[in-house]
This record gives sequence, structure tokens and C-alpha cells, in this order.
Amino acid sequence: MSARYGMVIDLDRCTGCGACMVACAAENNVPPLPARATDRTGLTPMLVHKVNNGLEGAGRREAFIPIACMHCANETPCVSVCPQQAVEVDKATGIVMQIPQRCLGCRYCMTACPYHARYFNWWDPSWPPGMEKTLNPGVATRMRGVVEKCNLCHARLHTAMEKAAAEGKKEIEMTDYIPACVEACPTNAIQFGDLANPDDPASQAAHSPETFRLLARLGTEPKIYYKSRQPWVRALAERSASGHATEGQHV
Amino acid sequence: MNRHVLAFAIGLVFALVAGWVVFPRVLYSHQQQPVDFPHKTHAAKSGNADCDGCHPFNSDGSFAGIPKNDTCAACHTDKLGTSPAEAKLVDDYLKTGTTTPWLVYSRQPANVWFSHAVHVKRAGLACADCHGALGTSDEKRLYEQDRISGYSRDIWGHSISRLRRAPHDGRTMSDCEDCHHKRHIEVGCFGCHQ
Amino acid sequence: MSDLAIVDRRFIARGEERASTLKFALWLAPWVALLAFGLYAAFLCLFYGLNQTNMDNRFAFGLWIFADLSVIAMGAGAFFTGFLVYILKQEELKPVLNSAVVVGLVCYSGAVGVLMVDVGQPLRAWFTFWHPNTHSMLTEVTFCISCYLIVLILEYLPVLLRNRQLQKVPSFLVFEHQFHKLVPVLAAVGAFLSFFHQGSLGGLYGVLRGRPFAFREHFAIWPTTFFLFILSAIAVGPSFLLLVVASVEGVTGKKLVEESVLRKLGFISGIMLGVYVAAKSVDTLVWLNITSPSVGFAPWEYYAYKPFGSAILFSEIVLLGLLPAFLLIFPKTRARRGWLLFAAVLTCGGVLLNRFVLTVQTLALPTLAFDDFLKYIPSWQEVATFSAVVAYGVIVYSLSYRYLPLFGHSKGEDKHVSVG
Amino acid sequence: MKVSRRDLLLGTAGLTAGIFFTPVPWKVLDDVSIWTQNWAWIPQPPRGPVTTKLAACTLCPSGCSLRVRMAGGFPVGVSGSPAHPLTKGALCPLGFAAHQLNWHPARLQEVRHQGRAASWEEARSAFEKACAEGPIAIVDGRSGRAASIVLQSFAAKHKASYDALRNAEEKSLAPYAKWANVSVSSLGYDLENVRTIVSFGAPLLDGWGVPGRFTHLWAERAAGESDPQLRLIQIEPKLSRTASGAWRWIPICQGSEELLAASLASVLIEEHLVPAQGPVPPASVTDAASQTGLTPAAIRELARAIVDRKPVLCISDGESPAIAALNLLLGAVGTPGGILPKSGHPLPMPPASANDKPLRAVLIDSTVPWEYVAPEGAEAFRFAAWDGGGSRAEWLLPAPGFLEELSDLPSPPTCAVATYAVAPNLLSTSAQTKTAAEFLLQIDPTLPAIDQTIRARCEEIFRARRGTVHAAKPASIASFESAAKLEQALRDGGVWLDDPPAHSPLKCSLREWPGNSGNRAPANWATTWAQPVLPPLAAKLYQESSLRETPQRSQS
Repeated sequence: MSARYGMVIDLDRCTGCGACMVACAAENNVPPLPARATDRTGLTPMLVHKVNNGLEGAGRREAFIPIACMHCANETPCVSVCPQQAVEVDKATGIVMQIPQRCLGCRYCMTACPYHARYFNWWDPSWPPGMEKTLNPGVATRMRGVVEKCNLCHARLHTAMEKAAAEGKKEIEMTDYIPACVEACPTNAIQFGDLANPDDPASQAAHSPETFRLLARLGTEPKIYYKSRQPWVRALAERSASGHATEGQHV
Repeated sequence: MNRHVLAFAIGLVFALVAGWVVFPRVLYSHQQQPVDFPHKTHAAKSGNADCDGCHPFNSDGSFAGIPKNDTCAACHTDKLGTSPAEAKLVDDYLKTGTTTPWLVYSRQPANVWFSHAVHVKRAGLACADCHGALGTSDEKRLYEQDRISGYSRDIWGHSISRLRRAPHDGRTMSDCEDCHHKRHIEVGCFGCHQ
Repeated sequence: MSDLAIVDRRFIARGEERASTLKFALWLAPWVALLAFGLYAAFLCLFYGLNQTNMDNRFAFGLWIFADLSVIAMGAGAFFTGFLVYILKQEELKPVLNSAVVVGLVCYSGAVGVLMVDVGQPLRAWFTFWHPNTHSMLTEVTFCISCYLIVLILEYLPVLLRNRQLQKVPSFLVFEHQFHKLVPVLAAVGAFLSFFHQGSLGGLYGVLRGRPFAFREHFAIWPTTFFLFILSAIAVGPSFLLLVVASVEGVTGKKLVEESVLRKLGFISGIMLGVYVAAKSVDTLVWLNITSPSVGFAPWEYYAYKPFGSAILFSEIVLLGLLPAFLLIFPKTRARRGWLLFAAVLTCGGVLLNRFVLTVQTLALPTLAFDDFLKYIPSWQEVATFSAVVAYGVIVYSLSYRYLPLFGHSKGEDKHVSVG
Repeated sequence: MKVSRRDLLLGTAGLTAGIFFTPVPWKVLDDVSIWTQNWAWIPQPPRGPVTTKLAACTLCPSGCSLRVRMAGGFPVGVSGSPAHPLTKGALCPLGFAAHQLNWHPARLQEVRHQGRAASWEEARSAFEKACAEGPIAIVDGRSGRAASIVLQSFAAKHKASYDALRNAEEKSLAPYAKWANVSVSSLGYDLENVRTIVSFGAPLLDGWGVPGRFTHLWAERAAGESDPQLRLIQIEPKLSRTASGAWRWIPICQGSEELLAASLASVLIEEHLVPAQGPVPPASVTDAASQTGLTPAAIRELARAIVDRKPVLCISDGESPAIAALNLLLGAVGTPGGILPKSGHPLPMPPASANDKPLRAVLIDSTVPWEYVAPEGAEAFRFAAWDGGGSRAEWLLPAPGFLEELSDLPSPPTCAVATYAVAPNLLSTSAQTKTAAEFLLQIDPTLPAIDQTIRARCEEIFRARRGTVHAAKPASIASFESAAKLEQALRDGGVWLDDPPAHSPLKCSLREWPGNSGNRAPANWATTWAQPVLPPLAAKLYQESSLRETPQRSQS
């Protein structure tokens, strides 16, 4: 069994509600950080970027681009740089995984990632008294000084694997393994599946012509695909040299 | 000159003794189980010799681990014998309804995902393959805890040098890796980490 | 105070006149204070975590990495001088060899120290040796630097043992004497190791295919920056050594080495700088016209953000590269001490700028179309921690100068001039 | 023999050399790194089996169905239940972290009087005193619940006035209720059959109505299409996320919505785009143009676009008679794809009785404390699980938190089909907390108890023999042999949905075109919050992303 899990995100369907971010944080025991935390020191394994077409007045439009780890399949930038094998591409699933317990916090992988999808624990995690009772079993909390990122809710994969094993199956049911953000999206903008399986709807969607990937020309073969019918969104995401960089998007 | 060698040698020997003999004794703290539990006797008296009589799998495939009080209460509604251990169990825990604070010899840290279902049901390992004779002996084992790492001594194994170990002595990451390697099973980091 | 002065005197080599104890103490005091302050800042970072710094997820590397890269480049004088003296038999450089070793030791140990504060989990740093990822430039750096640090300590040992008091121990004397035979070997090993980690420090950025501003074409397994860093380090090492010696002469008001030695250093620096500038220019042209456009990044975008305009590229290559190279190679300018020092300063500036561009500008530049150009100003904790390294350097060098025969005894017993 | 300095030196050398041939340095090195991986001060999740339970969210009137993962008796994860006929498994961002709310630092732990700790007895005697002196009002932040019946009957018995708070969505339905003389809660929008929606600033894609209901429609029929089946025309000064997702965005000047509505109406009439009926709007296109900032041509063009695809429905943000009148003109009232009365509404509620005498005291039962501001001079008894710190209250009375209260959920606002569900209390409440209903029941035990009301309502539904219960799989009422079975199904997380309404037309009589009602709806929680009591994770993520304007952000 050698799956290649990936996503197809329909940007036209994204209303930027942020449900995916909250669901992701809750699933992965991301702590609420001190008030000093900003959009540059926070922990947002799933982060929705707000972008616009650069026009003013009635012609102006905004769109939202959810960005998690792209799980690059080729020359994965973060894997080759890690000095102590805290990052690796899982052979069985294609998931790019970050092991906080191995990480020494040198942050080299963060400089290597063109999508800024990796986050450093600048603070020790802490919760208001009693709230630690609500932590999700199956996901270990991280300590300060290590890097973390989206790992496609592998805790849910573990649960699915255990279920399969208990039922004497070798393969998991895809219905048992749905990442939190996919489950949370109120417009079903995110399709998740095994891109290596031609019968998987997500795989078919991913390989259809209207999808694209961020910074595809870097050749890292991301496994998160996007689609949009709006040319300006495509232009943005594909980073045509004209680059409608949005000012004031880190207000 | 000899005198110098002697001085050096004394230091050396001192270090070796301290390191090999004293250190392991200092490193681990010793605790008694809240209640002495003779596995062998229970297996005999209760009539179910197989482990899953008291350590079953949950419906969702997860492993129940150490039984809850109600499992004990099934037989020990009241004292059956005269052993002080049983008296303690019944009076202090079963009657008061406080969960017995068993010490788990093979407890792995939170960042480890170990699925009994995968190892027992799919790979078909026997309990004793990892837990040894635990279930078939009445030995009252001490629970030894590493003062620095907080792990049970069973994780590192009882030989401080980890040389010449019993087959199921030690449950460190490299032990898992060795076993997987022997069986040609390839799991990445996330095979066992969470 | 007075008996302290007596002790102090005891350690100073016979026949060496050094500043009075009080004067020396006054000189050290501010540096010690700075060191203490820096250590306090470092403690804050270790105890409370890196939230004490102004680094963030986007600026994951900051002042410290820039400092490390620069400091290690400056320290390159140690291995290169050793290499020149023992492998290429450039005997006339022997007088500066010991201070080259001290400078190297200071730079490398300082860099490693800062690195230990910079990583989030220093207590796990040894995993790199236990589970090394052989594909990572950082692994290469870690291995080489730690090995070379040991080499430097070994090279420093004989210098240390020639202290007046320590020499009283006969076995030490014997040891030091035997040790001499080893020195050329050490020099060779040091040179070898240094080539690699200087290079892999450059590789660190050259391999980042996610950062087209830093990514470079590869030769064999290494990006061009690997070789450029070796060249630039070799070029700047002697210049920095030259500046150190000159400033020591300035502070102590003594003539420590022949002017010719300094000129020699300058000349070597100039030649290497020339080679480096040439290579760097070719590399830049290839990168601007082929490497970067091929992944969809138009080079002009990199320089669209003030103050990081194309001026930075110009000054890196021409103002702080070509110009000092000329000044150092051209005999007339090299002969004039003023020009010599000026050129050395420019050389150091050029390499510093190069390291700055690679570490800081790389991270500031956007990669995604909807990123913006980022700003980062180090926190006082970062600055203080870094300044601690400077203070530490000054202190170690001052002590070594005072109590050890860095430049050989003024009554030139050359045969005893110690090793590098 | 005396030990010389050199002996010690060599001894130490031997010691140091020797120690490296023992486990000490290596084991310690290893253990110390393991220690950094399991720092005692970093909490770790509970161990033990995880069970999944169905429940319902009581944080807002939408009453979304939840799938709650429980471990060790506590909720460790929340997600939407796909069985819910309206939300189809959608939740708002807050829902996904709501299970953390009970441990929110702002959680009310004890009775507080004038900011100081007090006892329930004191609160009770104070309230009884106030009742005796009168007049008092009872404010219900969530009308239509079984608890509301308790509040209402208490009000009725003690000559108090009962006042139901309405959110922006309900307010937008108020004019039709007034004109047709029915209760607001009996009206809803038939969004499923609309083909053109003209939204006057209503945040349709930003937490409006029931999560998932409109967003699903929009995603399936509109998102990204150049010529969508469902045309969404957003008329709003600023580019909101709804405007971004709209088919067309018409930016107009702040507060000129109703004038634009009137001018649109006049264009529709004079261009015979609609059958002329009802009062004639006074507005002229030219002065509308001057005030809205649109050109007259643009307004005429907009009017034609509106009626291009019918049925068309206008939705206002809060109460706006002028926009309601435009809907009347467009024939969007009482017709499919318009405003419909819920058929066979099973939950008769006596109408709210407001009085304008100065109040002695007011009892507020509201989950969002900062929403309602008690009138000056009235002693406020505010029930809340969290202290939003928002508005004044003499008495802060700790109410049960998330999943801690047995409650029931009448049809959510804007829903055109009646629904009914029960929110079970998965968590036991602490001794300190009390609901307003429990408080009043202690004062007057003759009031109808909560579970009695729930049972009565289930029986009513069972008797009506209409609709379907949506659980794991839908089951029609007919398939239940007893009301008790039905109640059990609902208590286990099922949701009853009435059959689609038999379109009984809504008789609205309107004499003249309504003037400009100044009242603006309160903007939603995300854009203006006094002191939000959000799940820490939600608050965190809005702080750590550019997704929403938070107080800190809007300043910077």
C-alpha cells in the first residue's frame, strides 16, 4: 500500500470563515498563545490568506487562499535541510512529517519552505486552568523551541489504521480518514483523497486541467492543488511575474 | 613515576566503580504497586488464563490496558480471602470508588503511538513477546522510574549498558526499530509517533 | 591590588614589558561588563525561550546567523595562514601565526556559543551526531566546525603552554616540544575541515530551492555559493588578521611585526579577493539570467524594495570587492599603511555585506505572490548576546597577548615561535 | 605518605578519563534530552478510549447538531453532524472550539453582586423583593425554548413584562410580521427556491442565519460562476466577504440603502417591470443617485437586473420596512422563493408583552451578556455563563456553560420550515450554576418544568403526524409508535424537520411607502466586539491571521 494523500481546494468556494483554521488547531492541540503573538509568531498549521485583485472601487474583489503544508513530493525543500532527520516524507502515505521530539529548533526548514507553512513554538504551550482536559487524545502537545506544521491529521490516520487492524483489514477506509479542515469546511471547498488512486474523486479532480499549484515552477510537486475560475486568482496563485502582491494583508 | 600511575589508576577505578555500580542505583527511584497483584494466582483462580480476559480490546479496536475497578469488583465485591493486599484493594479503592493508581511498567510517553490491535491482531504477536512472563508469574515487581527522564526502567531495559539483555527487556525506540527491521516492516516516524 | 599585581607579573614572560596591572584592568573592565550583560541576555533566551528575540516564523534566521556566518569567515585567517606557512612554506608569515590561531579560536568558539542559544532545544543538539542527515549542509557544518574547533584548541595548546608559569612543569615542556611535530598535520587537517565548513556555510543558502534569491546552480553536489564562500573566506581572513594585528599595534603602541608581513597578508588577501570577485560576477550573471528566471522569478523583483535596491549588488561586487582588490594588489597603494588598512576594511565590509544579503535579504523577500517584503529589527537580547562574543574575543585576545608569546619574544628567539 | 598536589591532579585526570568508560555521561545526556521531550509543565492529552456523542449547540439560535468526541468524561473534539437537515454538518468557526469555552477565563464561577461574591439566597431574596415592588421585566435572549415558557408564565403570573431579544436576521422579518399580524418566529426565507437575492448589506456569507444553509446553496449554485443559477447582488458600502462572493457588488454610500430600495421600486413601477400595486414610493431616481453615489443609469440598470431572473428576494440587515415594501412590490411575500410562514408551527408562544413604564428590575436570560443593555435605574439580574464584561449588571448569575444544560431548540430564525431538536446536557453542571428557569422555578414551583414542556412539545409533534426526524438516517414521524420514542430520538441528537410548507399566502396590508427607519442592526460579533468571549482558539486565530478585523488589528 503506497498512498499519496493530497487535497484540491476550490478557492471560489472559500468564504474565508476560518472554520478550517479553528478545527485544525483544536484537532492538533495547538495552544492559545500570549496576546503578544502575531500573524508572524503564531501557530497556524492551516492559515487562510486574504488577497485581492489590486483594483479599487466596484471592480475590487477579494479572495481567500488557505495554506497548509503542501507536502511537496519532489526534492521536498524542508526534508533535505534538516540536520537530524526530524523531517521525512512518509513512504506509505507521502505525508511530509515533522517530529517535534527530534527537532532541535534550528529553523533551517522554515527558511527552506517557500510557502511559510512551518511554524516555530516561540512559547511553551499553556492553556487556561482546566482546559487541558479538552486536549485531543492521540496528538501529543509540543514543547517550546521546536518546529511544527500540518501533518494531514495523522492522528486520524492512526485511528483509521487501528480500526482497520482490529477488523482484520490491511487497508484503511478513506471514510475513516478525513483531516479536520476538510471536515470543517462549510462549503466543501476542500476535497481530500489519495492522489495515487485513479478512482479517487479527489485524484481525478487534482489531475483535471483547471487545477494549479502554488509556485509550481519551483518543481517541488506540491500535493495541495487549487482551482478557481477567476483569472486574477489563478494569476496570483501561480505567481505570474506581474504579481498582484497585496498591500496591507499583514495589517 | 609509579606513584603517578598509581594516582591516575586510583582515579580511574573510582570512576569506573561510581559509574557502573553506584550510578544505576542512584538514577532510578523505586515505588511499590498500590496493591500486590499476583497474575499467576488470578489466572488460576479466575479460570481465564488468557490475557484478554481482563485486558480486552475496546469496540473501536483500541486496547483497554489495565482493567478498571469494576473488572476487579466483578469478583472482589467483598473480601474473598485474608490477604492484606486484597483488603487494601477492597477497602481503599473498590469501596471508595477511587481508581487504583496502578503503575504501568511499559508506559510509553505521550508522543508515542502504539497500537495493540496492529501488533496483536494484524501481526499476531503474543503478549509475552513484549511483556515477558509478567502474566504467568506471581513476582511482586518494583516499579523503577528514571529520575531524569521520568520513564519506567522497563523502557531502557534493566541492563544499564543495554548489552546482553533478555529478549523482551527494553522498549526504547531502537528496540521497536530492531523488531520491525527483523520482520522487514518499514514504518516511518509517524508509524509510531504522534 | 599590589599582591595581585605581583601575581600578574609572575605570569608575564621575562623581558616583556607590558602595561601596568591597573591599566590592563581598566582596559578589561568595560569588556568584562559587556560580556556579563551579554551572558545575562543569553540566559534570558535560554530560560524563557526564543520569544525573547524579534525573530519570527518568516524571519526564522536573524542577527545571530548573520553574525555566525561573518565571524566564521573572519576566523578563516587561522586555517589559511597555517596552510600558507606549513603547506606552502610561506615562512615570513610565521610571526602572525599565533594571533591567527587565537583569532580563529575566538571566532569559532564564539560562533558555536551563539548557535547554542539560537537553537530552540540546545540539549538535543547532539542528535545531529547520532541521527545525522547526510544530505543536509547543516550537518556538514556542524561536524566540520566541531572538529575544527578541537583542532584549534590543539593548536592553541602549545601557545598556552609557553606561558612562564606553565613552562615550570617539565612534562608540559616535553609535551609542547613533542607537539611541534604534529603541528603541520594539524594545519593540514584544519585547512581541509575549514574548506568544507566554509563551503557548506555557503551551501546552506545555495541549496534553498524554495528561495530563488539564494538558490544557485550546483556543481557536483554543491551549489556555487559553496565555492564562493570558500574563496571569500580565504580572501577576508588575512585582511581581518591584518586589521587585528594593526589595531593591537595601535592599542599597545608597539611595533609587533615587520611591515612586510602585513603587506604580504594584504597582497594574499587582494589576490584571493580578485579571484572571488571574478567568480562571484560570473555566478551572479548566470543566476540573474538563467537560474532565477527559470523558476518564474524575474530578477528585477528582488531589487524592487528599498533600501535593498541594485545598489547593494553593485557595492557588494565593485565598491567592496573590485576596489579593495586593486588597492591590495597594486604595489604603490599596498606600500602605504593607510591605504593598506583602508583596503582591508573594505574587504571585510564586502564579505560582511555578502553574508548579510544572503542571510537577511533572502528571508525579507517575498516568495508567494501575496507575500510582502518583511522587516526585522533584532531585539536587545539578540544584540547583547552577539556583543558578548565580541567582548569575549577581545578579552581572550588581550589575555593571550599579555601572558603568551603571541608574536614571539621581542628578543627574537625565532626557533621558539610557536605553532599555528 | 602525604598526597601532593600533583597526585590530586593525576587522580582527577584518571577520574575524568575513567568516567567516559562508564554509562554516566551517555545515559545522562540521553535522559536529559528525553526530559526536554516530556517537560512536566507541558500538559498532555488524557489517555483512554474516545466515544462519540450527538448533541446540539446552544450558543446561538441556529442550534446546529454536533458530533462531540468525549474522553475521560470531557469533550475533546467537536464537529458538525451531517444528519442535520439545514446545516448538513456545517458549523461556524466558533463551534469547532466551543468545547473549550467552559474553561474560559471569563467563565462565571459564582454569584456576583456589584462585582463582589454573593450567594444564590441573596440573589433570590433581592429578586423577590424587586418582584414585590415591581414593575419588572424579563428579557429572553433566546425565545421559543422550553425555558422561555417558564420565563413567560412567570411574567404572566407576576404582572411582569416579557421581552424577547431578536437578532438581526429576525429583525429583518419584523415588518412582514407587523403587516400580516403574525409572530416573527413564524416567518422564514425560502432561500432554496430563490434565483436572485438582493442583499442590502446582510452578511449572507459571514455567519448569517444557520451556518451552512445559505453557504451550501451559494457554493453549489453561485460560487465563481460568471452566470450563476443563484444570483447574489450585494448592496453594501464596503467590500465585505459577502460582497466578494457576490455575483455583483454595488458599493453605495453608508445609510442610503432604504432610499435606493425606494428608487428601485419607482423604477420598477414606471418601467412596468412589475405589476403596479400597493403604495407609490416617494423617491426620485435623481436624488437617490445623489445620495447613494450611483448614477441614475446604474440604478435603472440595477432595477432591470433584479427582475431579470425570478423569483427574487430582498434581504435587509436588520429591520427595514422600506426594503420589506420592495419585497411586497416584487411579489416576494408569501410565494415560493420568498418570505413564507412556517406551516403547522408546533410551538405556540404567547406574543411578547412589552411595557414602557420605568422598570424596578429586569431579569436577563441571555448567553451573550454584552448584547442587551438594561435600562437605567432598573436593577439587572443577568444570567450568563461568561462575563463578557460588556454591559452593566448589578447581579451576575452563573448559568450552565456549553453542553451543560438540557434545553430544546425551536426553529432557527430565517428558516422557512419548522424544526425542533433537543440539546442534551453531556456534562454535569457545577453546584454554582443555575439557569434562569431553575431560578424562577425555585421561587414558583408551579411553573411548567423544562422536561414537561419538552415532553408536551414532542407529543404535539407526534400528534401532528408531520415531518421527518433526521438522525443517523431520516425516519418519518409515522415510523414512531409513541411520543416517548420520538422524544428519545430527539434526545439522542435527532432533529425534527416539518414537511415543506403548503404555501399559505401571507396577507400583508401596506397603506403608504414606509419612511426611512433609522434603526441599524447590530453588526455581527466578529466586526464589533466589546469584550468577546470567544473560544480561546478562535480568538487566537483571528489575532494570528489577517482574516478578521480584531480590536488590535483595526487599530494598527
